Amino acid sequence: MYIKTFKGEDIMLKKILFYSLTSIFVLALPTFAAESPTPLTNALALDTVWTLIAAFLVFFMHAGFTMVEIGFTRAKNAVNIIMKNIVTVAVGAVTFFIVGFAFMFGDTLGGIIGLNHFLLAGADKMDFGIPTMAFWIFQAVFAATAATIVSGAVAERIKFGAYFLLTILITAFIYPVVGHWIWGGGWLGDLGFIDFAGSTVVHSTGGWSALVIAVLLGARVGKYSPDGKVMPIPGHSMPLGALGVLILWFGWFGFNAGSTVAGTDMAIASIAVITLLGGAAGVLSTMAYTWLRHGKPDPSLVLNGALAGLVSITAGAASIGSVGALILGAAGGIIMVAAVEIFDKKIRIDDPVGAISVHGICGAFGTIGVGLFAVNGGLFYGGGVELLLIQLLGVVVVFLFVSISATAAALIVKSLVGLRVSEAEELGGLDINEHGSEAYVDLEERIGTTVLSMGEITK
Amino acid sequence: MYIKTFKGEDIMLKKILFYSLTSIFVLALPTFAAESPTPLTNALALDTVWTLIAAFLVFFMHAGFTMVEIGFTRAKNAVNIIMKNIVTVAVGAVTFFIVGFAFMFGDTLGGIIGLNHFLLAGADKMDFGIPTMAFWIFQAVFAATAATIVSGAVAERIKFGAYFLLTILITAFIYPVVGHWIWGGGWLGDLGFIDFAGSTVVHSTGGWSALVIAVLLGARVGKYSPDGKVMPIPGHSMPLGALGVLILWFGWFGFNAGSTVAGTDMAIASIAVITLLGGAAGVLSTMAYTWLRHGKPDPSLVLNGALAGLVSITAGAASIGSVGALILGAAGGIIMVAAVEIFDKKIRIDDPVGAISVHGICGAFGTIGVGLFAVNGGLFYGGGVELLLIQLLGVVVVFLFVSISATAAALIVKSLVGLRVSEAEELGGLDINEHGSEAYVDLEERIGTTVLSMGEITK
Amino acid sequence: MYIKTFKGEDIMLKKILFYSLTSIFVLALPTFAAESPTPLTNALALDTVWTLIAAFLVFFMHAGFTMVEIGFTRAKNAVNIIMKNIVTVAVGAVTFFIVGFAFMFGDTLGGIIGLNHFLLAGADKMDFGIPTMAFWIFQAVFAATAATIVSGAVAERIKFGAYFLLTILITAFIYPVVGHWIWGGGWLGDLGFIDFAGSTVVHSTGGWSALVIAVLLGARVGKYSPDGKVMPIPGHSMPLGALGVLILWFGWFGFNAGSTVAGTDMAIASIAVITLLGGAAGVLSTMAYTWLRHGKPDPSLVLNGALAGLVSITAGAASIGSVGALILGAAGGIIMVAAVEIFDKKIRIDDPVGAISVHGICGAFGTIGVGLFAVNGGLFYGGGVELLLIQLLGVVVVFLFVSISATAAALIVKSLVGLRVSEAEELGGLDINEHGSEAYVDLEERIGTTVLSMGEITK
Amino acid sequence: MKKLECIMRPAKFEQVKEALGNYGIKGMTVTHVTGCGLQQGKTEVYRGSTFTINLLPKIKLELVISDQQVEQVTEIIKEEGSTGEIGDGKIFIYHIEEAIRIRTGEKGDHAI
Amino acid sequence: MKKLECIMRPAKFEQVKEALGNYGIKGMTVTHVTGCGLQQGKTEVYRGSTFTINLLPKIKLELVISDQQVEQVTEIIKEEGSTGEIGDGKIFIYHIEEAIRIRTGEKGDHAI
Amino acid sequence: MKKLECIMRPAKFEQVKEALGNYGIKGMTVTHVTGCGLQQGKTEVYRGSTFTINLLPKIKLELVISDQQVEQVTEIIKEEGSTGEIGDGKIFIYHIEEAIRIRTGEKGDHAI
Ligand SMILES: Nc1ncnc2c1ncn2[C@@H]1O[C@H](COP(=O)(O)OP(=O)(O)O)[C@@H](O)[C@H]1O
Ligand SMILES: Nc1ncnc2c1ncn2[C@@H]1O[C@H](COP(=O)(O)OP(=O)(O)O)[C@@H](O)[C@H]1O
Ligand SMILES: Nc1ncnc2c1ncn2[C@@H]1O[C@H](COP(=O)(O)OP(=O)(O)O)[C@@H](O)[C@H]1O
Repeated sequence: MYIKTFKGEDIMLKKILFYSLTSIFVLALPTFAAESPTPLTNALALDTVWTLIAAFLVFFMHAGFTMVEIGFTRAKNAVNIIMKNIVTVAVGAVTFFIVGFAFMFGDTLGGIIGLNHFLLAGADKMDFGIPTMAFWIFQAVFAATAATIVSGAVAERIKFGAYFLLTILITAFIYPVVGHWIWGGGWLGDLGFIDFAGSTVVHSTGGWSALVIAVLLGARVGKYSPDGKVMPIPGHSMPLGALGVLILWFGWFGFNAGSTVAGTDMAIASIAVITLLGGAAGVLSTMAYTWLRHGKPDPSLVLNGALAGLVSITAGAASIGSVGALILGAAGGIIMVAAVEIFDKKIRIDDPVGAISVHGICGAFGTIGVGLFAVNGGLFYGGGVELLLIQLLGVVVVFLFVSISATAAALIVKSLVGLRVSEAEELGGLDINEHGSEAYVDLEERIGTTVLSMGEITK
Repeated sequence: MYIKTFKGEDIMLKKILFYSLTSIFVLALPTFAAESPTPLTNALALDTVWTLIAAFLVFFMHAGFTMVEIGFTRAKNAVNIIMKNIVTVAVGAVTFFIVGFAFMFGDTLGGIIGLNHFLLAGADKMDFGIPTMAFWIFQAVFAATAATIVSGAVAERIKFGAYFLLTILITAFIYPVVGHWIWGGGWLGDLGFIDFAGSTVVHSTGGWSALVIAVLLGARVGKYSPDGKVMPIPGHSMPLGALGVLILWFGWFGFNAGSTVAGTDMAIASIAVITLLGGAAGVLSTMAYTWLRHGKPDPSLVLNGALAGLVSITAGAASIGSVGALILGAAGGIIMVAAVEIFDKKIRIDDPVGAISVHGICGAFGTIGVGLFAVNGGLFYGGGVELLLIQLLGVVVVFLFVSISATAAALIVKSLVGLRVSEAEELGGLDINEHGSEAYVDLEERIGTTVLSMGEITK
Repeated sequence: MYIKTFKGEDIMLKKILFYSLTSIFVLALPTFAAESPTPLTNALALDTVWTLIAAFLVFFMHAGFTMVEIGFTRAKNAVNIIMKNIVTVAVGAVTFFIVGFAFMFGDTLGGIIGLNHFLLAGADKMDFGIPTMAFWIFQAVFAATAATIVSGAVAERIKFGAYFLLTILITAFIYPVVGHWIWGGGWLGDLGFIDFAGSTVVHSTGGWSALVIAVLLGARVGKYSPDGKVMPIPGHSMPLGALGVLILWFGWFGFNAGSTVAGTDMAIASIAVITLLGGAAGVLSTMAYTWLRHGKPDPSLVLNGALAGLVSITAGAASIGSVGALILGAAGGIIMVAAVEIFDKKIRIDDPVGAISVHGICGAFGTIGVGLFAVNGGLFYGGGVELLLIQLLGVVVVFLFVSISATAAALIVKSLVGLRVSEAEELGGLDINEHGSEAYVDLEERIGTTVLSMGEITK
Repeated sequence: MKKLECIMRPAKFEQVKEALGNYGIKGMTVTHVTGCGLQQGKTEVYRGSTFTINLLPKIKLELVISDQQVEQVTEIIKEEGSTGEIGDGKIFIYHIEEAIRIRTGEKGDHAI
Repeated sequence: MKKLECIMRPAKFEQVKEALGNYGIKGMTVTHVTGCGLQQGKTEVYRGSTFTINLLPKIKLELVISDQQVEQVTEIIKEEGSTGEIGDGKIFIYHIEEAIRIRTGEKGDHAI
Repeated sequence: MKKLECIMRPAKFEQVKEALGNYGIKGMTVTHVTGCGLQQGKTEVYRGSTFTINLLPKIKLELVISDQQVEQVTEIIKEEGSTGEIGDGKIFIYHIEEAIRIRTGEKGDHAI
């Protein structure tokens, strides 16, 4: 997240901002429009429009996450996936409104956490170069994204109530604290740590939370056979999974290029290009690597490969060049495949959609990659190791903080409501047991006439 | 729909507009670009860009409606749903081009209806602050949206031909008249009635049309058992339904924030925030309410809850604050659940997707809510009852006008082609009987080799 | 593709461009933002934002193509369709980065081909009115679109490896050469040939490539019975097909209106309107025509009708009027239906999704249509036959070039890896044979508990 | 013991099931099948080609009952399952040697 | 009357059906089943793990015919349904006690 | 030869299959069916209405075996397929007149 300020124009801009923002929040009716436009108001408007459109695209990524997770899990849990994802958006928005924004962007307490502007009180006076509301919505959909990453890794066995509480804790506290350190005026950002659009803030935070919660949950029934073999549990709809990946990539253009929060910042063009090339490289490297290893290109991993490439260039989207994007994206794809295998077969953490590998591992990799490939300061561009070390430090510290705080959160939730459904519920499917619902009631009977055996209304 | 004018700059702006628009429509080749940009032309361009992008998002809502309706109905009618929705877009665009726009935005005849600019004749000289074409496309996709709401409520039993004719009548006449009253210079708007982005104009108009046509059609075969029990008829794909809801929410950002038809109007930021919070509140209230009532959060209603929340804040998106959005959205969710139950079990109107409750009831509620929560003029903000009474008046009058005119339209169509398919056709499915087609031919045979039993070509 | 230049401001603009672009590509950190905005920088920024958003929309069309192709083919090949489409995006982006852009927009060699700026070397100094990177990404997603058209026509029988190589050749050479002739400073553009957003450059190029490769491949097993009857092979999911069409239409607004590469060019409004009306006319004419012919509106053709209408107005989107769009769109729909029938039953070329008819035939038709309906220079607007003849010439020449070069490409690929899978592989499905994967593993077992019979891990 | 295998119209299944339940039959197994016979297939159109699908969806209802129930059960099925139009389906009756309840190992009429 | 239950390759079904139709058999019931036997399963790969699916898709074709048709019908199925490779499937023959047409109540050979 | 038709819990299928494999049975045919019996249906809620689905998913496993295998095979199925709770399912045993291998025309015990 890069925040622009019109240097040398501060006074005038602030006046305009104050005027227009006051009118919005106090009168809640647009009066600004009646003024004649000036270059400054136009630039402000364009920055606002850009940020909002980017926020809409990031919002749409939730449809992508939902489809990916549905596609890569079994049909008996599809409704549960839907519920988790739509509730994540809702919880993310509301929680970030109430406390998250305050912890993340409030005035810093020693670089650790923000502590004012709860409920956005007084937030309209803050200066983000665009109306606070535009800045806020972009941040709010980011917060929900970090939380939704967890959903995939814990799929098919977590209690809905537990997931609900965890989502509150992640969007209210864990994500905002990491965000404060890096984007909100905290200590890591001050050190010079670069995470442009959130490889660490969003993806690693989500990924490491997913990691520890998946560990605490344990593997799905049937994932590891009694004699220790790995039993693949294929997802039930590759078409929905693929749709999800393409929606995510589409939304990622908003995620990355929107992180300028300024449409007048011409870096948006190269950021968009890097987003295209990074994802493309991830696709191609995964395809090539699995083709070589298994004799056939593995579709489920190629789809993940696009995401791995994207996560890997997200931190550096404004600092690296096209070739750097190709290299990081391609490496990210291969690292993801290796990570999936290691988690699956060695460490034996069951992650149905590969969220830990894609978001956690590639998020860390992409962040470190900035230290290597940043045109300005990266090791490979003659920038020495300083940036690299800062990046490494950030990755490690965020890993420690997130894994500890998410473990704490999960243990609290466990003690309150329990984390995991019973084995019988898991076998029968979360849809029927957690929601009294099924994803595809009529499919088999599709040419039948009345729905078969709906039985008695009992209530 | 709020239309901005650059006061005090009218002459210059109009000159520019005239110049640029003339060049577009007469020469149809851009010459404007050759001029040097000024703050005014830039503001104009940004407003145009914003409105167009918003129109694209609203267009995309049709994909959302299609998926929601497919998901919540049976597989044997999925193709029919597709046909109805895609034809609605097409009919809406063409009809609104030929007559709808004229009735809605033509010069008013006593505040009741517009009567010139048919086929957009002379429309390029109209001043909407942006090129008429940009304004028109935004309005055209709105018109189609109002019509498509009907599609869900009448699903699984209406004749395709009847639906086709009804869509023409709604987009050509019913919607434009309501639109004229409120947005087109008509009497309700003049009274001070506030419906920023269409809780009444779009959603209630669609919802009340849906209501009367659903009543005339009667319930689907099997919906009410001979001994009077309600037989739920579950939809066949919750994943597609969920995708639809998320697409709709995504498009709603364009629907609401685009209704400024001005990207230079900084209210767009808070409108977007309200759109996020309203939907989120609808999700959470529906989840909580159904959880309490049934012991499990009901997914089919939670998905509707997002839409109910969104409809409920659409009228007031530019007048209410964040907290108002949370309250209205949450209340909308609960009202929708109650309405679904009342229509289903008490009044016994069969509405497969809940369109009447979501769009009709919550549309009315959201409109009335402006009278309560408008920061400027709302009862709860010390504005007295005046606005509230105007809002109530508008809701009632629109209900009366739409229900009467839609009834008339439906009776005309009934006398021409009949409204409902035969019972045998309904049992066999509209897909096969109305379109000679099936939605999922190959699904069961999916690992088979040739399609089984395609039989003889008879023609 | 219409490229704007600020005439009379060239020097200043170039200075700004040079400054800002240098800063982006050399420093890769935005410094431009620190300057105060001027009308010129604002216009530049708005043009960039517009082009990028349009590029994102065109990118999203790949989700549309994927869904259309999945929907209209059999379930046993769905994973293969996914792989082809996602790899097309990736290959398109990377190839166009390495050589495609150079061939298309490099300095022309006699109007035939561009020959510098490989790997975008020195491309930042080129003047497209917006940062080269913004221009490039818009072009890159176009290139991938042309290639992806082929995917549908060759579906269910082409070897994945062969498709992969063909995609490289099309995006690296065939498409860029045609693009150079028309948009890149080549001879056809110089002659006055008008193809605003690519009816010929993108759609016909894709369509004619599809044509010759489909011929070389031959029909799918079972498409023509031994006694010569046409056996329809219905697709397995109309809902996904419909979703794809609506996504494509949504993306098409970016495709067409974005082709101004300038948001300050007020023609974008009428281009968007024409895109809405053209698609709508295609839907309605196809519906009416199939209704009359078969007694029922044919859903699979109506969905194609939207695309046919869109392709038919793409060349003339900036030259024709609303009525021209309605006529061209409607005619395109009917021509498409006729073409599908002729290819299917007369010429007997098997094209599972109708890509040749929709993109090839309607692309040619739309291009010729400009010669008839261009407000400026079209035959029906009193412009004489000159433009019409130029358009005809372009259509013929592009047909010859593409069909010859795509044939050559296909023969090369055939000699390297073979084009078509074995009959046994085709019968068993490409998913299992080319990718060791299935699209819907769990669907039948969806309420079962563990996935049935996953058997032993063999590796 | 006998097994009755009824191939029937999906639209009639619910009614038959209810009647059997009222009669006292509780256990049954149901499969979605397709069948052809005298009943005409469905005519469909796809991308301009008209064709007939002649395998139509049917429900196969399997009931294992004791010998003395056979007559009444077939009566019920005929009564409730027929529309009088071609395509109503068939009842096939088999002899069954043994029925075993997996849970308890009970055999014969006690198992069903 | 006999019931023939043929487990066969989906790819051969169409051909068998046509041959049976030519022979004069019109009625049949078809079910999608999966089966295993001597035929090797399919090897798949998912997220890097290779595994074998050993239940393969088959078509179950059920024909109720009169005793004298049995020989010829089995011949036709063997003829048209075999590829010569493992996995062609089986024909199982049962005795059937009665067949009833639901629509008319006709019994025995008249019902089929 | 006998045919065993087992209606069983989907959740137990894998275990039964493995045990049968170990015993030496290789061939079997599997169908997804739904059934009702003593076992309670599932309660669902849809748009505010609560209702019961009383056809539950089951697996139908068909095995054609020689007469002497019947006892042991039923034992295995009872052993591995039961949870002790209502809904474990049934085994129905039929006499089968003939089995033919389509590929080779082999008959009887050689065909299975
Ligand atoms: N000889 C047969 N063997 C097996 N199934 C049959 C046979 N004849 C008919 N069927 C099944 O019965 C269904 C209905 O038969 P049909 O001849 O169409 O009508 P009806 O039962 O009214 O005479 C068929 O769709 C098929 O599934
Ligand atoms: N003993 C059996 N009982 C029931 N079905 C069987 C039996 N043996 C084989 N089948 C069915 O027949 C199919 C083909 O058998 P298989 O042994 O693979 O090939 P083939 O019939 O050529 O010997 C199997 O997939 C299974 O559905
Ligand atoms: N008489 C019957 N005829 C056919 N199938 C039956 C019969 N009784 C039970 N079944 C099948 O067996 C399954 C289990 O039966 P159920 O009575 O629920 O439990 P249990 O076998 O433990 O007594 C049912 O779902 C149904 O598929």
